[in-house]
Order: sequence, then C-alpha cells, then structure tokens
Amino acid sequence: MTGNLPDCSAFLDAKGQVLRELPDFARDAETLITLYSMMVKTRVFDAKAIALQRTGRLGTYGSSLGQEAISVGVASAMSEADVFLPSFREHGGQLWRGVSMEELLLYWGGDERGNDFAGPRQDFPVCIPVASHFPHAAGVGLGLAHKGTGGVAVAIAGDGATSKGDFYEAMNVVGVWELPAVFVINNNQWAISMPRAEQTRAETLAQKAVAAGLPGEVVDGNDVIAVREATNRALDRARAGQGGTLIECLSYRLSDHTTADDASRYREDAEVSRHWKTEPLVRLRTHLVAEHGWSKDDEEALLRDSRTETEAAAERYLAMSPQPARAMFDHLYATAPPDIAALAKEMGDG
Amino acid sequence: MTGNLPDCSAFLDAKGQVLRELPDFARDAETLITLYSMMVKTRVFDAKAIALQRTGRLGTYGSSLGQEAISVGVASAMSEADVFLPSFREHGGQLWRGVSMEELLLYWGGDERGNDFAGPRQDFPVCIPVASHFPHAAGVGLGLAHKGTGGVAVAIAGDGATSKGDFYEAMNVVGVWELPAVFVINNNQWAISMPRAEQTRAETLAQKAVAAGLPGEVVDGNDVIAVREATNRALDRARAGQGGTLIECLSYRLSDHTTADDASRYREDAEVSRHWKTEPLVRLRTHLVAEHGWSKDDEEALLRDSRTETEAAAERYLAMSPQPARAMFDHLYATAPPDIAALAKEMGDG
Amino acid sequence: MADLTMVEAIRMALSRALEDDPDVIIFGEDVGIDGGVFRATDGLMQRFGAARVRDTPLSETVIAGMAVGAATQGLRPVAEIQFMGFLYSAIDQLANHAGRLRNRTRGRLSCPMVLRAPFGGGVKAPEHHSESMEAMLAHIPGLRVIVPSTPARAYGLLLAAIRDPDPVVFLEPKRLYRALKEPVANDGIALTLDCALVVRDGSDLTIIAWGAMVAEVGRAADALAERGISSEVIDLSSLKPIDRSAVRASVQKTGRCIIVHEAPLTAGLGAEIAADLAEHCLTSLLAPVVRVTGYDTVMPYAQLEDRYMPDAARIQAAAQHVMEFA
Amino acid sequence: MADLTMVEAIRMALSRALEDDPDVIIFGEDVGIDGGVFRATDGLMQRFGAARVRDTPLSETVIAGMAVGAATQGLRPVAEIQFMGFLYSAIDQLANHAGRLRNRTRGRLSCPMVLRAPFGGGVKAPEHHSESMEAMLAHIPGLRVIVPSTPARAYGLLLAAIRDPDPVVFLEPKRLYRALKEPVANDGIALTLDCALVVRDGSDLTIIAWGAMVAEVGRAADALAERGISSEVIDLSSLKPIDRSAVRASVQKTGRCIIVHEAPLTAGLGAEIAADLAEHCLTSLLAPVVRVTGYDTVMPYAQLEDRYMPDAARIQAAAQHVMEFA
Ligand SMILES: Cc1ncc(C[n+]2csc(CCOP(=O)(O)OP(=O)(O)O)c2C)c(N)n1
Ligand SMILES: Cc1ncc(C[n+]2csc(CCOP(=O)(O)OP(=O)(O)O)c2C)c(N)n1
Ligand SMILES: [Mg+2]
Ligand SMILES: [Mg+2]
Repeated sequence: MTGNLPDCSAFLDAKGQVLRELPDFARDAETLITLYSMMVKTRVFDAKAIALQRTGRLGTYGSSLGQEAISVGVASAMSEADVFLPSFREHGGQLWRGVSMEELLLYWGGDERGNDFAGPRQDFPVCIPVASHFPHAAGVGLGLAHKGTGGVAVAIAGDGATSKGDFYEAMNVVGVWELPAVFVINNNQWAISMPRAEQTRAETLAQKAVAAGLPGEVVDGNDVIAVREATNRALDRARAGQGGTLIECLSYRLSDHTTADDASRYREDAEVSRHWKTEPLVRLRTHLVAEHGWSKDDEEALLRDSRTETEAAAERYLAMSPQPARAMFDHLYATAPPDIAALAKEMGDG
Repeated sequence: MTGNLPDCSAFLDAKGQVLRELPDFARDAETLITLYSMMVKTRVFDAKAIALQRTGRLGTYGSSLGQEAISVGVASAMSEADVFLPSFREHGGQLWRGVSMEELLLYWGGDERGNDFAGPRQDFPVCIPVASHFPHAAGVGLGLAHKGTGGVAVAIAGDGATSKGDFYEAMNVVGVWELPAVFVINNNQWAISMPRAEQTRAETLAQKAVAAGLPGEVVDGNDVIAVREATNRALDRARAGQGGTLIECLSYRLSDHTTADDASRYREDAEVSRHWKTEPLVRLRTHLVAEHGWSKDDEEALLRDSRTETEAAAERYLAMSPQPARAMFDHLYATAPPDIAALAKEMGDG
Repeated sequence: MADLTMVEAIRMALSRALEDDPDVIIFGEDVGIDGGVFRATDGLMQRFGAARVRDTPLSETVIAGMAVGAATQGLRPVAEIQFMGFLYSAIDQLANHAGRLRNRTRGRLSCPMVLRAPFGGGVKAPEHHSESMEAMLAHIPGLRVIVPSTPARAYGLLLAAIRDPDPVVFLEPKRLYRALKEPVANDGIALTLDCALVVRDGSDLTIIAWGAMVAEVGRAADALAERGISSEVIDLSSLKPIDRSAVRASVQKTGRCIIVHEAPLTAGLGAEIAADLAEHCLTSLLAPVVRVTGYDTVMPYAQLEDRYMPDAARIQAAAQHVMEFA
Repeated sequence: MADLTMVEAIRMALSRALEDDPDVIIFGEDVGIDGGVFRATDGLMQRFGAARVRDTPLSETVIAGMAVGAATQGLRPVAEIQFMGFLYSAIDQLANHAGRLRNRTRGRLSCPMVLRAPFGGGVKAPEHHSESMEAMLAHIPGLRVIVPSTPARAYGLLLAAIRDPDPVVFLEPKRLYRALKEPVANDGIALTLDCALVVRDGSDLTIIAWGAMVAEVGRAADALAERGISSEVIDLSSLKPIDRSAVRASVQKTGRCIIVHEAPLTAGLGAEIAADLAEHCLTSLLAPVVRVTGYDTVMPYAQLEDRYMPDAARIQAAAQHVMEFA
C-alpha cells in the first residue's frame, strides 16, 4: 500500500513552516494570495461539480481534491505564449489559464462547447485517453520552436500515464530534438485502484526522464511554491533552447477517482486521513496567516466569493440551452462533404 | 556522426588481448571454438543469403555482418527451456538455437514454412514490426513463471527499437511484475539511416532500464564472451526470481541495413572501415590461435565446412516445391469457419 | 437458476473458466481488488488469487501483447481493455501478431487469448468512452469478434471464447451490463461460436443487429407487429466470422433487410452484410437494404448521444420505408 | 512537362509544397538524408534543411501525435509512416485526436496534417510490408483518406491533401511507385479532394477500384472490350468521404458493378460501396454486385502474394459472371 510521501523538494512543510529560502515570487504577498485563492476556488468548484453530478446535472467528474497546488502552480508559472495540455484532473490549471467555470461545467456536462473556451484559445482541451497528449505536446513544442514564439508546451498527466508508451516516445523525441516542452506528472499515488508502487518498479517517476536523456526532478506537489518554482526553471530552460524537463509532483488523491468510482473498495480510510495532514491548502494558509497577515475575514471573504462565483457559473451552465442535434456535424470538417451537409440539413433544428 | 564505440565491459579487446579474468566457460577451448564456429557459420550464411537475394532467389534480407557475437553470445547462454524472441537480424542466435539454414532461407524467401522450425519449437519467429515482440516476451515470461518451468524469455532488438513505446511498456511490466525476461539490444549504431545519436538523447540505451526500475548494463557486443557472460548473469537473476534485465550490446552494422538499402547514401565509408577493426570474429580467432592452438588448417576446415553446409542448405531450399496457393488458408484458425474452408477448397491444389 | 444481469453473467463465466481451467488467467487495468470499473471481475482476485487475476500497469499495448506471449505458453489469458476507446493502442498487437501467429508459423504457435472490452454508447459516459469500432476489428484476418446481446448469451459466448484455440475479441455492450436480467445457469456450457441467432421469427423483413441494438430492434419489431409488419430479428453475435448463411436464409425468406448498428455508417459492419446480400441475395431483395446506424461523425458528447444512436423510432421508420418500397 | 514515376511526382509535390508554404514540414523515419526508403523525399532535406525535413526516432505513435500537435500551431506537417503495416500504432492518434480535434473544440483548434504511408502488395516485400487496411481508416470520423492511381493524380491529390485544413491520410500504392511514367507538370495545381474519377467510359458494367488495382482493372477492361463488354472504370481516389453520387450515377447507367481491392473481403471498403448500391441503386441493378478482393486471410508471404491479390483474370471472371447473370 502507498505509505507517506517521501521527502522531496519543498519550501513549505505540511505545517506551513518555511524550509528554505523562498524564491522571489513567494515573498510577494499578493502573488501568494492569488495562488491560494485559485486553489481555494478550485476546491470550491470541485465540490460544486460533484454536487451537480450527484443530482444528475453533470456527467462523470474527476475531482482534484488535494492536488490543487500542482496545476495551479504549473499554470501560474506559464506565460500567455505557452500552451497548456491538461489531463482530466487539472481544473485549477485550466481556471488559472482563463477557462471559465461555466466552460468547464459544459465540458463535464457533455457539451462540446465547453472546449471552445473564450480564454486561452491555444490551449488544448482535456485529454481523456491517458498520456496520448504527450505526443501533442512534443508537436506543439515543435510548432512553437518553428514559429520562434518563445512559447513552451506544458503537458500534465497522472502517475498512471507514465506507464504508457506515448509518454515515453514523446519524452524521447523531446529529448533528442531539444523541444520546448515540459512534462508534469501529478503523482497522486493512485491510478483508479492501482497504487503507485504497482504501476512501476521505478523508485521515482522523475527517474523515467533518464530514459530520454532529459532532466527529471521530484517536487512536493502539495507545495504550490515548489511546483511553481520547478516549473519556472523548466520553462526557463526550454525558452533558452535547452529542451525539455520532466517534473514529478508528489501529492495524493483525497477523493474517489471520479464520481463513478468508490475508492473504499481498494484503499484504507486511514491512508486517506493520513494524507489530509499534508494537503496543500492548509500549509499555504498557515503561512499567509503567519507571514502576510491573512485574517479570518480574508478567508471568509475568499470562500464567499469563490462560492458566489461558482454558483453563478453553475446557474449560467444550467440555464444554457443545449446544442441542436445537428451540431454534431458542425466542425467535423472545415467544409462539410455532401453527405455530412445532407445529414445536418436532414436533422433540422430539432 | 557515430564515432568509435565507448569503452565498455569486455574480456577480449579488439586485438584479442585478454583484459580481465575470463569466466569459466571462456577458459574451455571447446566452448570457445563452438562459439567461434557458429559466428563464422553465421557470416558465411549471411554472404550466401545476400548472393541469393542479388540473383533474385531470396527476398529482402538483413545481414548480421559484424554483430554475430551478440546473438550467438546470447543464445549460447540460454537453455532449452528458455524462449528466444528474435528481431530480424539475429540469424546466428536462431542457428545456435537449432533453426536450420534451410528454414531461415525459406522464411526470407517468402515462405511461411520457414517459421515452422523443427528446432526450438517454443521459440518465436522473427519479429518484423520493430519492438512489438517485447510485450510478447513479457507474456512469455509470465507464462513460464506461471508454469514454473524455470524458463526465461529472451528478446532481442536493435537500437532503433528502444524508441518504441512497446519496448518501454514491456520493460515496465517486467520490472513491476518481476517477470523472467531478458531484453537485449543489438546497438549496431544505426536504424536504417538514423545514427544512434539521433535516436535518443540518452547517453546509453542501457540506462533506459532506469525508467522501469530494472538493472541495465552495457557490454561490448563484439566480444562474444562478454555477451554470453552478461546474459548468463541476467538469466541467473531471472531464474532466481529476481526479474528482468536490459543488456545493451555495443556493436556496429558493417553491412547495409538490408539488401534493399544503400548505406553509402547516409554514412561515410571511413566510419565503416574504422569499425572493421573492432569486429567480433578476428579478436576471438586471435585469442584461439594464441591460447588454444587454433591453426590455419582448423580455420580453413571451419570455413570449408561452413560453406558446404550453407551450400547444401541453399540447394535444398531452392529445390523445395512451393506451397500450394490454398496453403494461405491453412492454420488461419485451428478450425476453418465455412467461408475459409470454402475458399481453400475452391482454390484447389493449383 | 439465478436471474442475472449481463455483467453478473460475465463474472460467472469468468469465474467458471478460472475454476475449470488452471491455465486461465485474467489481467487488465483495475480488474483486481477493484473488480473492474464495471465490476465484471468483482471478487475474482480475492477468490483466485493475485497470480491469476492481476492488475496491469496502464499500458494497453502491453495488455494485448502480453496476452499474445502468455497464450503461446499454454496459458489462456483473458485480458481486459477498460473501454473500447482505449483499444486502438492494442490494434497493432491484434493485427500484426494475434491474428497471424498460427498462420505464420504453420500452426506451430497459437494464440488462444480473449481480449474483452466494454463498448458502445447509451450510458452518458465521458468522451472516448462510448465508441463502437467493431468493424475495424472484424476486418483483421485471423481474429474472432463476438458481441453478446443478453446475459445468458454473454455467459455461453464468453466461455466459448475462452475455450477457443484462437484469439477472440469479446465486446461487451456496456449499456446492457445492468439493463436487464434473465435466468442464467452456471452449467459451464459454451455456446457455439461463429453463429448468428434468430431471436424472433418473422416473414416481412429481416432486421440484423448485435449487442445493445438487438433490444432496440426488439422494441421496434413490437411496434411494427402492431402495424401488421412481421419482422425476423437476427442477433449477429459473431461479427467475425459472419454467419452469412443464416443472414442469407432469412433474407431469402423475407426479401427485405435492415441492419442496425451504433458505429458510424461508412465502412461499418453493416456494409459487409448489405454487400453480401447485394452479391448473394440480389434476386430475393424486394426492397433496398437499409442501414440504420450512428452517423458519420464523431460520437457526440453525452448531451447529444441519444440523437446519435439508432433508436426504435429510426428503425421503425426504416422498416416502414422498406415495406412501402415499390 | 517531364515524364515522372509516381514516386517522382510525390517528391515533386512535396518539394512544391515546401517551396510554396513555409509552414509545411516533413518528418518521419529515414525521410532526411536517406530520402525515405522509397526515395519519396530524396534531396528534400538537403534543399530545405533539417529543420523542415527531419528524421524522427523510430516511434509511430509520436510521428502521428506530433503531427497533431504541430498542426494546431499553424504548421502543416506531412508525416510519413514507413509502411502501412506499421501504421497501427498511429491509429489511436488518428481516431482519438486527429479526426476529432476540430469537432470537439467547435472549430477552435484544427488539425491540417497529412499522414503518408506506402501500402499494398505486389513488390514481394517482407512480412508486414504489403498490407492494405484502408477500410479501418475510412471508418474513422473526421479523416480524409486518399489513394492516387497515377503519377499526375498523386501530384495533384497530395498538394490538395497538404493544403486541406483537415487531417488526411494519404496512402501510396507502392507497387505503382515506379511502375509507370506519365507527364506531370509542376504547376502547383491541386486536384479537388472528395471526388472519384471516371477513368474509362463504358456502358455494360461499372468497375470500381483505387490505387494499384486501377491499372489491373484497366487491363481487365481491355480484355473485356475485346469480348465486346464495355466497362466503365472508376478510380475512387477518395476513400473517405466516398463520392457516392459518382458511383451511383455510373451504376444507374450500367446496371452492373464490380468492386476491386487488395484488402481482405470482410469489412473491406468494397462493402461500403456495394452496400450503398444495395440501398440507393437497387432498382438499377441488373446483376449482383461482386467484390474481387484479397481473401479473408493473412496476407501471405512473397511466394504466394500473387495468388492473394486480385488480378486481371479474376476481375474478368467476375465481369463475365456479372454479365451472364440472368
Ligand atoms: C489509454 C487509457 N486507458 C485507460 C483509461 C481509463 N482510465 C481513466 S483514468 C485512469 C487512471 C489514470 O491514472 P493516473 O494517470 O494516475 O491519473 P489520475 O486519474 O490519478 O489523475 C484510467 C485507467 C484511459 N482514460 N485511457
Ligand atoms: C514499427 C516499425 N516501424 C518501422 C519499421 C521499418 N524498419 C525496419 S528496420 C528499421 C530500423 C530498425 O533499426 P534498429 O532497431 O536499430 O535495428 P537494426 O535494423 O539496426 O538491426 C525500420 C525503421 C518496422 N519494421 N517496424
Ligand atoms: Mg494518479
Ligand atoms: Mg540498429
């Protein structure tokens, strides 16, 4: 069974104590509050999404409970020119990048329009087939390098994803072509019912980078500062033409795999409880309170605002009229061949 | 471009000098002569196969020139209970295991009967889709372990094969399930026109084992003693229930990729010439001469015998009557469904 | 004889196979302690041990390829792909290896493996979880492709697939996993592979379907019967090889044929059946052979999937069209 | 206007595309200094530089997936799979991503990529080098699948594929690479995609084929003409989408149809065409629609491949059968 997390690079420990000199960005109260706020918002959004699913108003949904620091930390390090390629559990990163809650709900509610975000137009939609977006990230990196935009492709997936050949093949080409691409692993210790230890004999997932001649490192994925700092360094390397990096972020999936899963079938409550002690929000809050005067009122206001925003998004989502059936033919091709055009017409507006 | 080979574990250097204490088997003249003889025979067979191809009597053929020590070394370490899963360039290993020259010619001549060897009935036929037999080796290892035969699956493929996801996925499961499987890489520095350096940024191919938590090692693939010794150790580990190993054998493809290839399009003659100095036969011959009284007569007799055997096999191959066309339906299923049976019947014996 | 759902019947067949034959092993993602995401293997690891029912890493290529390798060593692997949308990575192993190992070695090696995968829509699953790409598999020489349509059929066909000496892809219509129950005896009796089943006798037209569509066709046939149209319904069951004589015999009798499947129209398996009729039953045909299928577009997300999949209404409309043809 | 072989015409189209559009890039195994194993990219790396014509590691999944990613960034990747037998590992990327990226993002992202692959038999290549599995690709929503049958068609269709804003699989009949020459102008003019081409007018029967089989059909048609049978020959060219109206129009005229392809019969693309006729042209059909195809078995090794593939004799026999049908 999965035990406690091994020691790894962190700036804040689980109790919010500063372990080593903070990077510049983490000495700025505003920055830290923004990071914290997005993590809280993500958690509030998660809860709402699950509630919607439980009441039949959303499809199967995978919560990011406990892993908010990873995708918020990663996304917060990225620039607009970069391209984010998320897996299905990185809601916080998508929100940070500018995808709206309403769009996320649309997607998880089973409506393609959720992928047509107004926000980061160049970002990829969620990738469901595990690890199959790593090759895209290599290609995006190739494209960005070719166009000389200075942008970097940043793909994120889970610990399970590291067992797929796609992950390996993509790392390999990123390595040998020195593509500007950063691969992040949200190692939440579980792939549905499969504990990390049974996924691979490798001691760390970061060490898999050795196979591609890439640098790989392990960071505490519950410390948003550590995640952002590691991502910063990886992005700098990529922008400097030094190629890709693999970052393993250690965290823990505090929730079921998705709303369709019942994790009590395969793991002990005690293990979950233990990991609640190291989750990412408390430590940052403690630090904010201790160092930056974060007050009870601030906290309550943040929660209230997050809930208001989430509720409003949910209401807009629920009020949206569905696409007409013929929308299934829209955008299949840039120009519909005769058969497709005929089908769309036949279906009418009903 | 690919330079000289890095230093790596060898017992005999290119000049046949003993570099370190020989393993027991390599102090036995008879064993060494058997190894040497099979390497010579393989080279003679290769030349004949190419001649047959050039005169339109064989299909596209990939020579193993310069890499004879690898598959002979590997196969010679294996027992009968083990299962060999070769790629398309490991004729020496197949011959050692008991596949006949005639069967090899049949296969490369485009006749399925070449895979129905009288010899090692459990061995796999040649695998053409690069690296796709590594998953088989994992499964064979699983089967052997399940049946408790003490057998080990031994798969071999080229440097290019290490870029395929199949290789990685298979290593990973071998690692985490501790399967009795040995993966050998014939790193002949080229994958068709792709030099090793452009295949991956990894410094060695052996280090790819790190990704699966497997031990990996680099040996001098031109030293049959080193190859056999490393394979012995890997097999021992596997038989002792300690799981798999990756062995990278450094060698050089002295020939074109296949008879359909023209390597002068993409590499310098000088590079090839340089590698002729380190090829595997000379060093062992020198050692045999110096230490075990191998004489000119012995050498000539060996060459004569090898040629006689090869010519006889080629004659038998050329004399074989082809399969009837309906043979294409044989063995599609254990029991032919009606359509297939009808097709076979319809085709008659013509 | 217990009333079982399809997923229970599948579990019973797997359990029976594990009991009867020590060479049967099961592996796939989450098939162990979790019992499979649909619970098809629930309790089997606990009962038969982790050496026989085993969770694999997240590697579809290896799941299929390891099954090939294990099958050559006398095991009978029953491997699971969690959803058909993730089976594409296994196609290389199916087409380049499983389907040809016996043929290319002239019978020396064989590949008695089963690859199970839930498939099809109708449960409002996330993207990539509702595909029906059985035609791609049915095109691969050397495979068998089986789809059950009821719990009892699932039990008997799965036992047959596991006992078959050649590779079988066993596709389970997830929409039916819990949709209905029927009595299923744990009698260890395998059904015969390669056979279609006439599930309803009729005289006016033949309707061919498989998997979840068989029930949909049944509903349509009921409605048609009320309007005096007598449908013969065939559950194709074996998608490869196709039981062509059963299909032809029915169409020769009725003179009309509709084929129903969830997969997209173009190059779907319905085409093969219609083509077979256009060659072998042309003179019997009183009306066009009509296919009622998923449309030639990407399977839409949950909100529109009902509008994508054939339903009784579309089947009835096609039947009406065929009956009125003159 | 030079007389070119098909492989030369392909090279000229690639070269033209690289000249005309700085966003066009080429990658694949051995496409660089070696110029591709069939020399389709010979000299292109030398001329356009290694940043635009680039050898990939031996990774088909990444070749296809990297093309998807690069295509979203405004590049026009023309990626090569060395032989169709190694394309299976790319199917996941084609089906789960390339074919649906535009649709699933409601047009926000698109995938203007071309995946080239030599396919088909007839050159006595080793095992796994002679497959024709185009039907599997034609079943995937959102793709285009194109097969040229002559050098000039290859030039114009490849340019069209590269300029198309959506993913195209471009399958090159390797048997034709050097089989014949024809004048091909480097005029930069793309042919229209999605269209079949009537390559021979006739009145007694329609014969439909693509790729290398078009020439084989031509030989059969010559022989049939000597016996007074007039064949209309259609080069399907676009396997997805199918130009159904062209096929139907011809069969409505001739009343008879034969379809020829190298791929195995069952669930091959011929089925789709026959099925379309069985639905839409039934009353025009004077005879069964006959498919002359590869057999439903593994492509045999070189010694027997001639006996596997359709040839003029088999096509003639089928035509005779269809003409004599009453
Ligand atoms: C290729 C593929 N195989 C199987 C699945 C089904 N599946 C969805 S999530 C999942 C586990 C993923 O685990 P991990 O990569 O650790 O990500 P996490 O869910 O923990 O975020 C599986 C097996 C899938 N989506 N894609
Ligand atoms: C999956 C796959 N892709 C492409 C090919 C075509 N091909 C045959 S051999 C080869 C190069 C193999 O290089 P390597 O693995 O180093 O083996 P070597 O030929 O050097 O022994 C390629 C690309 C193939 N057989 N299989
Ligand atoms: Mg995980
Ligand atoms: Mg090599």
